[in-house]
Amino acid sequence: MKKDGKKQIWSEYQKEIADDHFFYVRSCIRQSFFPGSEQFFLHFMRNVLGKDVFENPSHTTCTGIGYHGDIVPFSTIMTVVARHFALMKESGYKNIAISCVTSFGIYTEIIETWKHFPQELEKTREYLLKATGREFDIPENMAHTSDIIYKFRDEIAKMAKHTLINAETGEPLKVVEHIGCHYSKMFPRSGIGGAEFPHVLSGLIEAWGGEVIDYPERRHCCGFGFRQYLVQANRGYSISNTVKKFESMEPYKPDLVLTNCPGCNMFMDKWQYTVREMDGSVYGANGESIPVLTYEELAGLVMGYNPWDLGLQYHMVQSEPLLRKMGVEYDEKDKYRTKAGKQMPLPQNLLNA
Amino acid sequence: MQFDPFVIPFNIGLYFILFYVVGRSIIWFRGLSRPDKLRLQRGFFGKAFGQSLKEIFMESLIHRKILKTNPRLGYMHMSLAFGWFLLILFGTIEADIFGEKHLNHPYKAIFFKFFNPEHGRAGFEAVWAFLMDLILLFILSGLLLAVIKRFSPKVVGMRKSTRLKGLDKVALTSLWLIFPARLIAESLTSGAYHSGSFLTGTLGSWLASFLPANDLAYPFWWLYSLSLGTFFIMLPVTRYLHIPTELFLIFMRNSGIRTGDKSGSFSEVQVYSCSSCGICIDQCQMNFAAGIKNIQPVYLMKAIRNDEDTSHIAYNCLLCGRCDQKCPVGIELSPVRMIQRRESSAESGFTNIWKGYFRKRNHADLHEANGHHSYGYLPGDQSAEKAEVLYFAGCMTHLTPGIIRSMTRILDASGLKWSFLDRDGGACCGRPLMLAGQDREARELINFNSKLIWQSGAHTLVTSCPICYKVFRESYYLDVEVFHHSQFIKHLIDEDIVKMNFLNTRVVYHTPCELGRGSGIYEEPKDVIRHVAELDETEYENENSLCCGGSLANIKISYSDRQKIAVDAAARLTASNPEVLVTSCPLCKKTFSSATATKVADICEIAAEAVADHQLEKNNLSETYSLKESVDIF
Amino acid sequence: MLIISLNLMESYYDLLMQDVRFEEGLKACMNCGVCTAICPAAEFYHYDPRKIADTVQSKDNDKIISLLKSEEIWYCGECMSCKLRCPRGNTPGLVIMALRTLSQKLGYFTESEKGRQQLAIKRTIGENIFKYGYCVAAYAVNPEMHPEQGPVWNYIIEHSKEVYERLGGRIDELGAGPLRKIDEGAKEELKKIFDVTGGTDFFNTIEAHSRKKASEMGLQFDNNGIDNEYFVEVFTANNNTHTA
Amino acid sequence: MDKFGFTLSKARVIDLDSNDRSIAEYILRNEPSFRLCIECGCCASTCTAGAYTPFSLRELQILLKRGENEKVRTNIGKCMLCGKCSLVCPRGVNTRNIIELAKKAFKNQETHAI
Amino acid sequence: MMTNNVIVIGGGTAGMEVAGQLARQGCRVTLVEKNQETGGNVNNWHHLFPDRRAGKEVIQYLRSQIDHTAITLITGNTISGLRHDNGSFLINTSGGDTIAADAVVVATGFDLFRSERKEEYGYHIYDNVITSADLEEMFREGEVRLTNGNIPQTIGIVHCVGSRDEKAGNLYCSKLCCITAVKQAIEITEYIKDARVYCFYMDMRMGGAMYEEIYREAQEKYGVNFIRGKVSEVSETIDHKLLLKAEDTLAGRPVKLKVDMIVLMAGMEMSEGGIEVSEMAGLNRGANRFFAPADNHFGSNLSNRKGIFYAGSCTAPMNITETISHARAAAAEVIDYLKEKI
Repeated sequence: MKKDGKKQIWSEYQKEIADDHFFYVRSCIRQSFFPGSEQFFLHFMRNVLGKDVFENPSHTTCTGIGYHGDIVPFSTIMTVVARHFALMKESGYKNIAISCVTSFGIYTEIIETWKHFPQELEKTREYLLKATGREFDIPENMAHTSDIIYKFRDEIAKMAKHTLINAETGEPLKVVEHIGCHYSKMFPRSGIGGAEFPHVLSGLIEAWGGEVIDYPERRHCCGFGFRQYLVQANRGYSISNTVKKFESMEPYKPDLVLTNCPGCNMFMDKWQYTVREMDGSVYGANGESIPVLTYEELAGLVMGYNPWDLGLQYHMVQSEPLLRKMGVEYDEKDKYRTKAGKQMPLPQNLLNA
Repeated sequence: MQFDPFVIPFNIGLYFILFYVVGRSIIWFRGLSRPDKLRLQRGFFGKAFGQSLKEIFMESLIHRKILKTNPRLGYMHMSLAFGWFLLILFGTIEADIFGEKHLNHPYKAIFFKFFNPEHGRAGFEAVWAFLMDLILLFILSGLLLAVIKRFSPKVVGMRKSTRLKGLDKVALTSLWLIFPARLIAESLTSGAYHSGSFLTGTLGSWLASFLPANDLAYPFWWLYSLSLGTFFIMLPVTRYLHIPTELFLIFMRNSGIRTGDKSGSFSEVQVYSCSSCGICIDQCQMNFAAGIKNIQPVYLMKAIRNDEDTSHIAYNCLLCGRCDQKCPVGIELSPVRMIQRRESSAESGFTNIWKGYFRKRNHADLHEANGHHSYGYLPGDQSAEKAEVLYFAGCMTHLTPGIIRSMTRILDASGLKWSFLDRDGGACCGRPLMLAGQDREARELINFNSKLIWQSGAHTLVTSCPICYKVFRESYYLDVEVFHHSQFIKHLIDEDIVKMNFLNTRVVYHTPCELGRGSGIYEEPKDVIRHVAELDETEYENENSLCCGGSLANIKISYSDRQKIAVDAAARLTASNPEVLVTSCPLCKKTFSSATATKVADICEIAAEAVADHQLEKNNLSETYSLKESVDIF
Repeated sequence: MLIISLNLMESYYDLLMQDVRFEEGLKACMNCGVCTAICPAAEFYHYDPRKIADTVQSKDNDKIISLLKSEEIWYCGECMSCKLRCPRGNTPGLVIMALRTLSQKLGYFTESEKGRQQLAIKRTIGENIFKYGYCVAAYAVNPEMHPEQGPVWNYIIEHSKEVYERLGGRIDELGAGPLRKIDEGAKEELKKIFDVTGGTDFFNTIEAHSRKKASEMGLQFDNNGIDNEYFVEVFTANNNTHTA
Repeated sequence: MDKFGFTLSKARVIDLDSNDRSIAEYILRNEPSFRLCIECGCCASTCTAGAYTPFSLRELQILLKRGENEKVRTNIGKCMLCGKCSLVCPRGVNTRNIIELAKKAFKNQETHAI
Repeated sequence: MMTNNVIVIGGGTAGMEVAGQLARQGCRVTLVEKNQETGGNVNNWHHLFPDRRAGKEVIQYLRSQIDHTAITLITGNTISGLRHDNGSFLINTSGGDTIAADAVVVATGFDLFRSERKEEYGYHIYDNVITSADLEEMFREGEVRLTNGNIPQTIGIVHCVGSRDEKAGNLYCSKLCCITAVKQAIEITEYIKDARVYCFYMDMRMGGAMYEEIYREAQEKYGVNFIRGKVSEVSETIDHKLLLKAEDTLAGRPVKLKVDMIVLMAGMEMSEGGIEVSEMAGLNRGANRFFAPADNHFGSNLSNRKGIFYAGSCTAPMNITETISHARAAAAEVIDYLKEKI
């Protein structure tokens, strides 16, 4: 494997990322399953870097999951997104920071559609006006929150308390990155490093001392497939595709899976449990499952935040093996405590626990 | 009594072969089906007996057929067979007359000279000795030819001589030694005793003039006896078994026994009756047009006798039947080959035991043959339109729309109420599967088509394809008269149902294998052609007709070899530069079309061309299947 | 009735062309198969996006109708990997989305097991949008319907208040923050957008055709909620003919 | 199944590395013209059996070459050996021998290895 | 006997042929080539289809063509300026000379598609993903080896790399890659006994004389496998093999295959040099970026500017035979033009 070829590609796919003043839109899945991630992102941006990240309370879902579940018409979702642009305009922002890859894909697709089919843009303006009396501008700069972390990866590296180096062996940790199809497969220019060798996560891993694993099924979908997961009868598709990825990465003995998209994160975490229940397969080294973290969670760990405040304990795959390798000291007792410090009952049969 | 140890080898051989032949004959007889047993008994004690004797004399001794096709080769076989026969006959008589007593042991006759060295000096004795020398000379001349043939076949007018296996070589050597040994032995003895006639006497006295004849004679008598003994003992495991077997075959055949579709005594007797004369090789187009020289019947028979895997040979044959016509022993070569196809797929048939001196049957369920089959998809509810005349074009005809158009024109012109059974392409007739030895699979298709034909209520079934024609006639249970379209057109002409003009075209006719040798239809097509065009003779008429090379019967042959055969056949047929090469088979038509510059047409196409237009107007019919829509005009 | 009149009036291809996603998604397919090669659905379902594109571009009405009624248009997972690779700039994924939309508009989706599932998605995700302003919200992911989420999910739902509180979640509270309650005004606007843009009609079409199908299949059907026979049927039924 | 309401699916991908191509190799050894097919589909379009049932020699031969034998095993017997395919083949492929060899190979495979 | 000055831009097959022809017709020719040696792309080809003639032979022939007193050869130079004043052209070379000419023949040829632009194939990223040109290089060195020195046993050949591909920016068919693939597949099996070669194609475009026959031979005699489907992606496995993914469109199923080496059939593109010249001289180019001839049927050598002519693959992908014919036609056009001029 030759690095230069990839560097060449990365240099060709660099995108402009605003430096400050972001209009922040949340992810249905990220906030439900990894709320610590969004929490950390905002904290990091506002309190550590002192940036202005504004969240308008009345922004809603982008209805993307409904759209890709084929129950929400295109013109409807275009108008919903337009409403978010309107809120942004009203709050006086021009840069949008999106916390969800599905949303990010939707926003990109819609803006591209408006470019190719101006009549759709006009229709949307009318719809929005008719429905809400609002007007909107198309954002000047659009970034997925991982793009922003990527932008500040070296700052994080400078502040790092831990690196992705195995504390015992001194070897770099083997990290598998999973980008999420809708980040750049539809519009390679919209993603850092393009679609074939995206750099948005591998950049973080390198900057923080880890080794990126390029395995055959790296580019394959996590298996979400929207309706293929949303309806129980279809979930065989979803898990089978995830298993395909895990079987492909297994021989590389990865220490960690790092994800870009909240959905992917959920599946690569939860399906490890389900498939073990189904046929006993475990894909990590020495009989352990592979921890799956969001980029915010990993950044938090690197910067030395308490893993339990990041919410790592609420993944199906517990991250202790990783924490030990990274040399993160954590308080077992603190793991399941309330904000007020009250001890909660312990959850049963989690992986790696 | 006169005896000498050197006769022992001969005696052993003689008794061995006598017992063997009797034993084997009994086994074969018991292997026959009951009806065949009765046939044979009737044949043996009936008038067929005389017929058989005559045939044995003409064929097994004189070798008339070979003489006809190839005099030199015929003479060779005759001199050996007939000559040897005479030698034994006259030798026995000689021993009987001049011997010490009557009814001598056979060896006395064979080695007469040894025991009666003085014999033949003068008088009647001398005449007889002269006769014996003459016969010996006759044999030796044949032997000489045989030796030459072995080393340069051309001399006896053969393109190729058959290849030999080890045992055959031993037997052949011993056979070749017999008569020279006898010549030398007799001559030396004669030389020593100043007896012998023009051959042995002369040679003997000359040898004696410089050799110790008396001492030398004895070893040669040993050699003579030994070679005879060896030959007899080797006989059952060599091709020379054909000598006794052929007699048995002739009786069976004349008693009306036929090959049938499973291997049994008769097919086996035929296999052993093959004298490997190699005439089939010369007849085979795959040999002389495509240079394929290892699949002809003679090799198939040998492979069967030697228990070799016959599937490659068995399937690599056009089954044109040219060899059947010419086999001097009259073996039903193609039927035997068909048995091999059926049984090779079923891994059934016979195998050798006891070093090949005997054989046993392996029982394999023929129904297990070629498992993966199923025509269950054929629609059970399909039904045929009512009609008087049913036209079945056949698969191949669907690749030659010209034939369909012409038959439509002719049938319309006939004004008969007809229907086109496979207008939209029907199921195959089943013949190709049969040719591949898969009768049971074929049966499924036959049942499917039979049902449709019965439903139509037709009294006449016309097909354009000789392949279909043959199977309709032989393997379908139908209540209709089956016509090949050439016959049907002749019928229309004879009955004056359709008027045809005479086209001034000079044509030659190619008889398709399945129609000619396959179904015995030679003349009707020619009559039709003569009615509408000027027919030239070719060198390849009737039984002697060629195969176009396209035959469905050969599953192994490559496209390029087919092409070679087609080009060669077309060239031979169009030697007289006719305007049209007419055939009466869609497959022949398609094959020849790509093999010659001469226009190729099916018989029905020239007939249709000859149909006067007013014929169609008379029945106010267009060149469509209009009749089916119109009402019954009768 | 609708179907017949459409047959007479215009081709289904033209109907599809009214969807910009279709116009964007299908220029001219040369059947190279790059899409199928990496398609997660083709990997496990009897599905071939190349064939779909080829069928549609044939403009053959009958073929398109049978597609609209087929199982196969519902196999795609909309990962859009096909868009990345197509050398002709097509996006089979978008073609599928257009087909699915039309199939639902015409009510053909209830002809196939996979198509009928649209009701389940509408009743879950669709209802969430109006009820909470989210497609997916923690409190709407019922562990019983999602055993694959594992024990951790049961735990989180059981102790959702404490769990989310520590991680900054603000369940049932207005104002910014994760899992916050979305104010009625915003939800009202969302609803209006659906009314204006035909989203609501689309929901109703799905409901109407599903109700019709339910009675055909003789299954009990409620106008809302998920505990009625028809919902359970479409949510769980799998005749196992979809995969190898 | 019961616990989750779904199961893992079998991959449809043709895996040329693990597929069993012994049948195809057997045919290649005995009928070299098997190599010559250019998948034009003439055989399938003229096929007598094809008029009644979805039977495509073009497809079956490609499946054989890829080692996807099961579909061939269950369908090869539908052929009626009528021979039209070999007449229309532009590459002179000896189609009927391929079919017969395939049948034989499958039969052998059931009894003993080839 | 007129003596006119003609400048030929590009010392590849077309340029050398046209220069030779013109010189023999009595013109003074200046031949400008950007590289140090003449011959252009043919220099990279060890053997040529259909008859496997050595590329060297063609070069030798062409060099003999331009071995003429009336030809001035300037190598290692590009054109830095081209202007037209009263009836003659003034051309500046990067070397600083200025040459006057009555006519200009543009023979800037083609560049091979930069295969790294098809990122999904991992050229310059995965070891043992090489291009058709790299393979010719190996042939020239006399052995086909992997980066680790081993002999490849399974080889995948990918057709249409950078051709017929919107994502690569080329809608056209480069026309020579199919036959090159077949030629190289045969050569590989000759170099490596019982190597398994798989060609992944969209259509086998065997238009030229003897092409189809060679294709047939590759199947029949060399047992090359042909799978109809464009390769979608290539990835490296842990054992340093390459995993190919495509659809076997004739089976209607996805197909995957591990190989030791992948050869990319890089297409042909308008050369960088040609684009510079077109900008300098204001010459029209088609949507495919090649020079657009004045007329596709009767004027394939004529440009939109009087006195400037095209020769060879700067107007469209061409094989050597076509290039040489096109160059000769160009010479004829130039002569006609010069005659009229006087």
